[in-house]
Amino acid sequence: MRKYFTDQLIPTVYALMALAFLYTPIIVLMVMGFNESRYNTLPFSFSLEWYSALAKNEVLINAAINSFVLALITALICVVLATMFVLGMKTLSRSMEGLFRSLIMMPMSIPWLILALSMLLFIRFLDLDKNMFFVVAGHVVISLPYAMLSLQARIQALDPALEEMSASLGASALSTFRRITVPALAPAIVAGGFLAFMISFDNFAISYFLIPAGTSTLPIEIQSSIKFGFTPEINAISTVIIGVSLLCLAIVGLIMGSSIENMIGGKKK
Amino acid sequence: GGQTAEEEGTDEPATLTVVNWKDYGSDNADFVAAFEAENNCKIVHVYMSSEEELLTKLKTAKDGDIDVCLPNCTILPSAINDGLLLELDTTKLTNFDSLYDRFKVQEESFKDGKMYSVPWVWGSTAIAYNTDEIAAPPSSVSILFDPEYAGKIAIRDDFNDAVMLAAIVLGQDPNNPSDLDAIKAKLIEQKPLNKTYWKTGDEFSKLFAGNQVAVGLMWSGQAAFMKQDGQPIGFVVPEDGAIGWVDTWGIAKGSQNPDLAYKFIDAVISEEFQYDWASTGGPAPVNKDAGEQIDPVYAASCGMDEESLNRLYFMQYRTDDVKKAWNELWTEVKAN
Amino acid sequence: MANIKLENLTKRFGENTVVDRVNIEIPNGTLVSILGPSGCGKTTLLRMIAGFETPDEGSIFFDQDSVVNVPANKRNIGMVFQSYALFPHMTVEENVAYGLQQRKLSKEEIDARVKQVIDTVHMKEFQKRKPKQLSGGQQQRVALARALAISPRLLLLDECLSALDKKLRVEMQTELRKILEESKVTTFFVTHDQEEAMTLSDFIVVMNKGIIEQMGTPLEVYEKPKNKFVASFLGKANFFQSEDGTSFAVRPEKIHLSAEEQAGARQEGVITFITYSGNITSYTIECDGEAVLCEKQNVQIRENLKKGQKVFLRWDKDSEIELADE
Amino acid sequence: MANIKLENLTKRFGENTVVDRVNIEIPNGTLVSILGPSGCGKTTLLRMIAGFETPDEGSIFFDQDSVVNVPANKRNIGMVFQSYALFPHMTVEENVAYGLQQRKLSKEEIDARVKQVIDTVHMKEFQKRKPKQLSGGQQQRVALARALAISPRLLLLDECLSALDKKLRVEMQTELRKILEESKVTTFFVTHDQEEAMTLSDFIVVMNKGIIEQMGTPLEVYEKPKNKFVASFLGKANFFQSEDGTSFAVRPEKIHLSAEEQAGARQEGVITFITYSGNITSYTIECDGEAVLCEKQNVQIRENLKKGQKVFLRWDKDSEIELADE
Amino acid sequence: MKKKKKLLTFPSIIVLTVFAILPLIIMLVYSFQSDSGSSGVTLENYTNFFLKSVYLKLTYRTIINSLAVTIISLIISYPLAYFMAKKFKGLKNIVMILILIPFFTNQLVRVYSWLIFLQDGGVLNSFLQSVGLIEGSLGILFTQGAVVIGLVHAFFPYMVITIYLALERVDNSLLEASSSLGASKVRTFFQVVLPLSMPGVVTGIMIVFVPCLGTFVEPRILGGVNGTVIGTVIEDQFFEIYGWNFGAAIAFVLFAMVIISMTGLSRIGRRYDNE
Ligand SMILES: Nc1ncnc2c1ncn2[C@@H]1O[C@H](COP(=O)(O)OP(=O)(O)OP(=O)(O)O)[C@@H](O)[C@H]1O
Ligand SMILES: Nc1ncnc2c1ncn2[C@@H]1O[C@H](COP(=O)(O)OP(=O)(O)OP(=O)(O)O)[C@@H](O)[C@H]1O
Ligand SMILES: [Mg+2]
Ligand SMILES: [Mg+2]
Repeated sequence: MRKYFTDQLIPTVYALMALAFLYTPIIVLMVMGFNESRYNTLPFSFSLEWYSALAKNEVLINAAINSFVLALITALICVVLATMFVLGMKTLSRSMEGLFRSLIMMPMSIPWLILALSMLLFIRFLDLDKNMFFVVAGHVVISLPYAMLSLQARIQALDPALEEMSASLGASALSTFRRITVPALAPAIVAGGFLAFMISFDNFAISYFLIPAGTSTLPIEIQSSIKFGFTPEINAISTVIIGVSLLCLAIVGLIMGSSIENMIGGKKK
Repeated sequence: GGQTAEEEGTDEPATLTVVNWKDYGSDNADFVAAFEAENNCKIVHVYMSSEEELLTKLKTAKDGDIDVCLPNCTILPSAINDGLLLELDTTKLTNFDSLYDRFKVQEESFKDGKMYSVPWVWGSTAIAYNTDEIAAPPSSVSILFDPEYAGKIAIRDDFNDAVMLAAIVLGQDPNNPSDLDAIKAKLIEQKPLNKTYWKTGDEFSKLFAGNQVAVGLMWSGQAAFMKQDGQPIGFVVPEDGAIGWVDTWGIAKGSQNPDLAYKFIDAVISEEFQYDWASTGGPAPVNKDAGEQIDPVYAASCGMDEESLNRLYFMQYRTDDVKKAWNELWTEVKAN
Repeated sequence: MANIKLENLTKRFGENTVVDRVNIEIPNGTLVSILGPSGCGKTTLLRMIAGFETPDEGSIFFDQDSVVNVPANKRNIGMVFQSYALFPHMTVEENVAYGLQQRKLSKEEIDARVKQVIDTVHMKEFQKRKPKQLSGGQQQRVALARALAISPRLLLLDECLSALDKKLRVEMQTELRKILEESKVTTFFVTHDQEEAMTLSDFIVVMNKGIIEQMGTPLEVYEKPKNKFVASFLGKANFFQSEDGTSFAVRPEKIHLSAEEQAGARQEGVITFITYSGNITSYTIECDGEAVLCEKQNVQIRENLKKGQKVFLRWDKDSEIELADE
Repeated sequence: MANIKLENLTKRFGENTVVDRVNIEIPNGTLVSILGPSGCGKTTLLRMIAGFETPDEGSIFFDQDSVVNVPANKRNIGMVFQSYALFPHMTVEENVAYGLQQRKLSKEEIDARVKQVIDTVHMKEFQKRKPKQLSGGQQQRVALARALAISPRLLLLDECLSALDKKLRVEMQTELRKILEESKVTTFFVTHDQEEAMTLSDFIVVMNKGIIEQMGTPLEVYEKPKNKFVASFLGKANFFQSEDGTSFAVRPEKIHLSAEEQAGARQEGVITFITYSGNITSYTIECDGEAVLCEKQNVQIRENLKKGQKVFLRWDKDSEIELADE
Repeated sequence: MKKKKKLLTFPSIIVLTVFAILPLIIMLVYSFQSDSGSSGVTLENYTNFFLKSVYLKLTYRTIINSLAVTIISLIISYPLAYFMAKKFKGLKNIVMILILIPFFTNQLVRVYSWLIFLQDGGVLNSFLQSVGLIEGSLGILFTQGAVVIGLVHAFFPYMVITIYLALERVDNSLLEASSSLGASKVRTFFQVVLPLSMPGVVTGIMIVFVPCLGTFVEPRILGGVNGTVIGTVIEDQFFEIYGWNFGAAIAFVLFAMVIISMTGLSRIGRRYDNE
């Protein structure tokens, strides 16, 4: 009974409370997407008006797709870079390791606004055109620390004996990497990619300053509408995105079956 | 930018890059479609989020990045002084003659006698109030300093508006206030009366619609739009005046499509465009023909009438030092 | 399938020299056991041979070729770690197949070999399990199978049987011996179990504090230990002083006990302690204040010596092991 | 310091019953060894007693009190895990002191006790190190010290000596025995080493596939095994069939070998294999197609029996162990 | 072999150097130039910052706010991460995904939703009134409290992740060993679990505290008249008055503070990391 209390009841209630807090604004925004009032005022009166408006709003939809693609590319690059980094990190001397690590973590500690502006100045300094390359580079810079965090935690838990064993069985460094290291790091890679994706997907400052004219992302659209007030179409598209991402995760979960267990963090050995 | 394609009639349409506010007339889908069809071009919108940021965009742009832009009179001289805009030839604008005379000679548009931008719309930042709570239109901006409305007031989080507002109340020249300390004290005194300092139109409209704010400083255009949308909102430029502003169009120095840019500007100052927008919740027109067609009752209700126009203190260009001083003053008020 | 030579092999961790100028030459196809106290450097020695630690000094030769600069994955060594190091994300089968896959064999060849090796270690019914779902002993067998599968030229076994029960262990020893004889693979075998070492190996190396105390056949090392350390580390020993001041040792089983006074008895004493351990019974006998250990095989069930009884001790002259001075 | 009773103790993992209706009663202050093949449920049994696994059925009594609902930290049990489970962020000292600190003793008492226990396991020079800096055997000793320090009423040792070399192991066994005799703490001792089990324990429990095959004193279990499994698991055994169809076993050391024909010889055969293991030499003799194992203590160095030689086998009638039918 | 592995760290380092360090150096140059456009090196931006009490006051307010957010995030995150790592079984992955999903919505939209939720007459207020918990208005929006709520909401999930990853590494047999040595759950927690999860806690603190110092969206919108912090001052410099030089100087002061606090924290982290 007591065990049930401490092992099940309290944790569950606690998690539910934390999730309730987390979802408060999300639920508000979802509900308001179905509310007739453009000013999100109560009383609530159900309407699909904003969804039908959204369906016609190509600009917003295209922006959302752009954000998605950009975030995906950023996440992939970050994952590759971060994985390479944590693997090489072990061979660095302590002080080098510290230096490199703080270098990579640095973008977390500078307001992105400043980073974006400095990159803009830099592009101007180099006398280059604004282009998507720099947008991606900027996104990578700010997302990389997040990808790194989850990978670092994991690599420390990786038993070096496994890699040695693989070598002694004749596996080349590459083969060891592919068959031993990557699977062991997989949960962290997925988690890191996920974090990087989210950071990029929601980023306004970098995209805004670096993106070439004629291209837009969802955060840019939202930020630009806010001068005069955005309509609940924005709520509608947010709701759609949440729905789609839940669906994707569910599908991935079904396909990967039990290995979803390992998706985030996962279990050690 | 790209090649102008009109003469040869090739399939490749030219692109015109326009820096403007989102949902601010010039990006109206119908208008854009019609313009594109007529001129066989493609308009690309780049949105700005503040006036200063437009300057940033112009300064960091490369040739061809931007064709047309929408500077406000407060930053216009900066842009002109930094050589960011092209000198204009008004003879290329068929609708220029229809402008109210005062806008043909808008001081900030000129440097050394040369014109660099064309006024487009004007408006006021004045008193918006909830007609359910406040029956009669306020006659003075001092309503924003009235403790009776404590907690229901929202002025804008903007150093320029704040300083000018306090100057009007204190009887100083809003464009050249004589006693900044008094202004600061006045604003600090006013601070607790606010529900919030609003930053974006979105905030104000939602708080207003949610009955959180009964009276505040607001843009005429947005107030007109909200009124049309059924909000119980009244708008007035009170007797002691309010803040006026003028938005203008300029052509970026590096534009590769100046001819198309002229066409664009000409289109947005046309009688048709100006009337359509002003009568459906947009700001006031600079085109005289358009202005005269607007229902005078409607015009009065959104401060577009002649009387309101005459009460306004139009924002003037400010030097960097003034801006810095005002901004610091405002920061101190907010930090207080 | 290789002749292994270690020359002056030395490894330091910080100030500690954990392997100290080790010289050994191991003929092709022999099984060498390494015995020594915990922490004496056995694992470190193996890790240098495998290529996971770089020696600070000295060389390692496989058939005349120095391998110090050959990376671990090119040395063709089968290794079983003390900690098993099974790949946690692979099943038993996949673990065993791993090394073969690195060798670009056909799928059929791999399957056949995997099946064969898994049978050898009696793990057939567990082949689809992941390591987490196995007991310690089962894991150890998988680790052994994985190392054997690749038919290495050198096999390094770091206490690879220590988690097995005696019965399974003896079986595995027999299997191991058989496999090794067939494949003629040179093998280093680290163990704590001296009986295992003696049963299994062609040579025994006794290490202590990073150095080699003695190397030889089991018989040599057991019957002619060079010093007190080896004598007492390998099996039990009673130490005595001769009149001329040199010391010698006598193994407990070499001491004849009798209740009656007998010719040539060297000592007499009283039994103070009797320990039964199945096939053997040990007697501790107090002789002139010194405890002497004596072991008798239990050839019958009835015990004829009792605690407190007076007994006479006798041993052959050639059972005396002369020890180097220390 | 407690009388332990297990009643019908059962544990299932999914479909597998890994501990199956175990009933034991252990008197106060005795040392019980649990022997059994890998995976037979020894660790699981210990974990239930310690309170880390909840039994699916059955009860556990410490001195008449059922402890099934007592949380692990209130059971006052000292446990040494197969995996040691040392706290990686604490030094050896701190690890050992940990349990004492939970008991609100004074700092002096704790220090004194820690010092004493660390001395007992010979880890004094390593007391400031963190577990990562220790060898496997050293870690095991710390784990033992940590469990002993709290003077528990029940000590659960899961293969706590398996990583030690023979010499240290024998020392630790002696220490352990001494400690246990002084403190009279009831002890469960899981081991793979039957000799260790027999030397050390008051009782031996032989487990197989979750059930208890036999429990008794070492003498009983070794000399009177109930069935073939116990006979062959504990020590070696040769199995024969009598004329009346029942089967019996004979221990290898109970068989007398002689090159000359002797009275009462039961079998004759040829030596096919000789294995020397220090104090003992084993002979495999082929008699009518069956291999018979025979062990002789090496009381002298010279060997008098050779491979291929014809020998005669004899044993006493009372060396025959009758086995239950299976 | 080792040398080759070292090369793996280079791509990240190069990307960071080219796309963050070099641009920032340009920005740093700006911070030493005068706003008035005259060339030459000047410290005026920095002296301006340190000599005006208003900026110091805002800096102080920002630090206090960020600390509050960090502490509250820790209080929410640690138990949650602990329950996920040690108590939930299949459930924990679902919880983890649920924690991450809200990040797919835009930050601004989330902040505006808080505005709707918290405002007087809004959802929370109406609810509390109808339950009878409060009369009149709640008055929580446009206070520091609202800012803290918004920021905690924005950042605590990151902390949950870092702590969770650290706790996952704490072997359960250690908890059992502690328990067998007589330690209660609470003592086991403080003496074994907490120290071993400390590296994750330290990272979590960094990942919350540091970005908090530079935020401006939540304070501005949720803090109302009291929402001015150092982040909004920087934003104003760049967006309102074209004061890049001064803005850059403030940003670098902030950056220096971050470096100092990170050095301190990682020293603590390293102590526990040294297993
Ligand atoms: N990475 C290391 N850094 C510092 N010292 C080490 C390291 N690895 C091992 N040692 C030390 O080197 C010595 C030899 O260690 P090694 O593991 O080779 O011993 P071992 O003979 O295998 O012991 P065991 O039988 O207990 O496994 C020990 O004293 C150990 O503490
Ligand atoms: N958590 C678990 N889930 C499922 N099966 C388990 C689990 N733990 C142990 N088992 C299985 O239960 C059986 C008994 O395991 P246990 O660890 O008790 O064996 P053991 O006798 O201690 O073996 P060893 O001597 O190898 O340590 C084994 O077959 C094992 O695979
Ligand atoms: Mg070792
Ligand atoms: Mg076990």
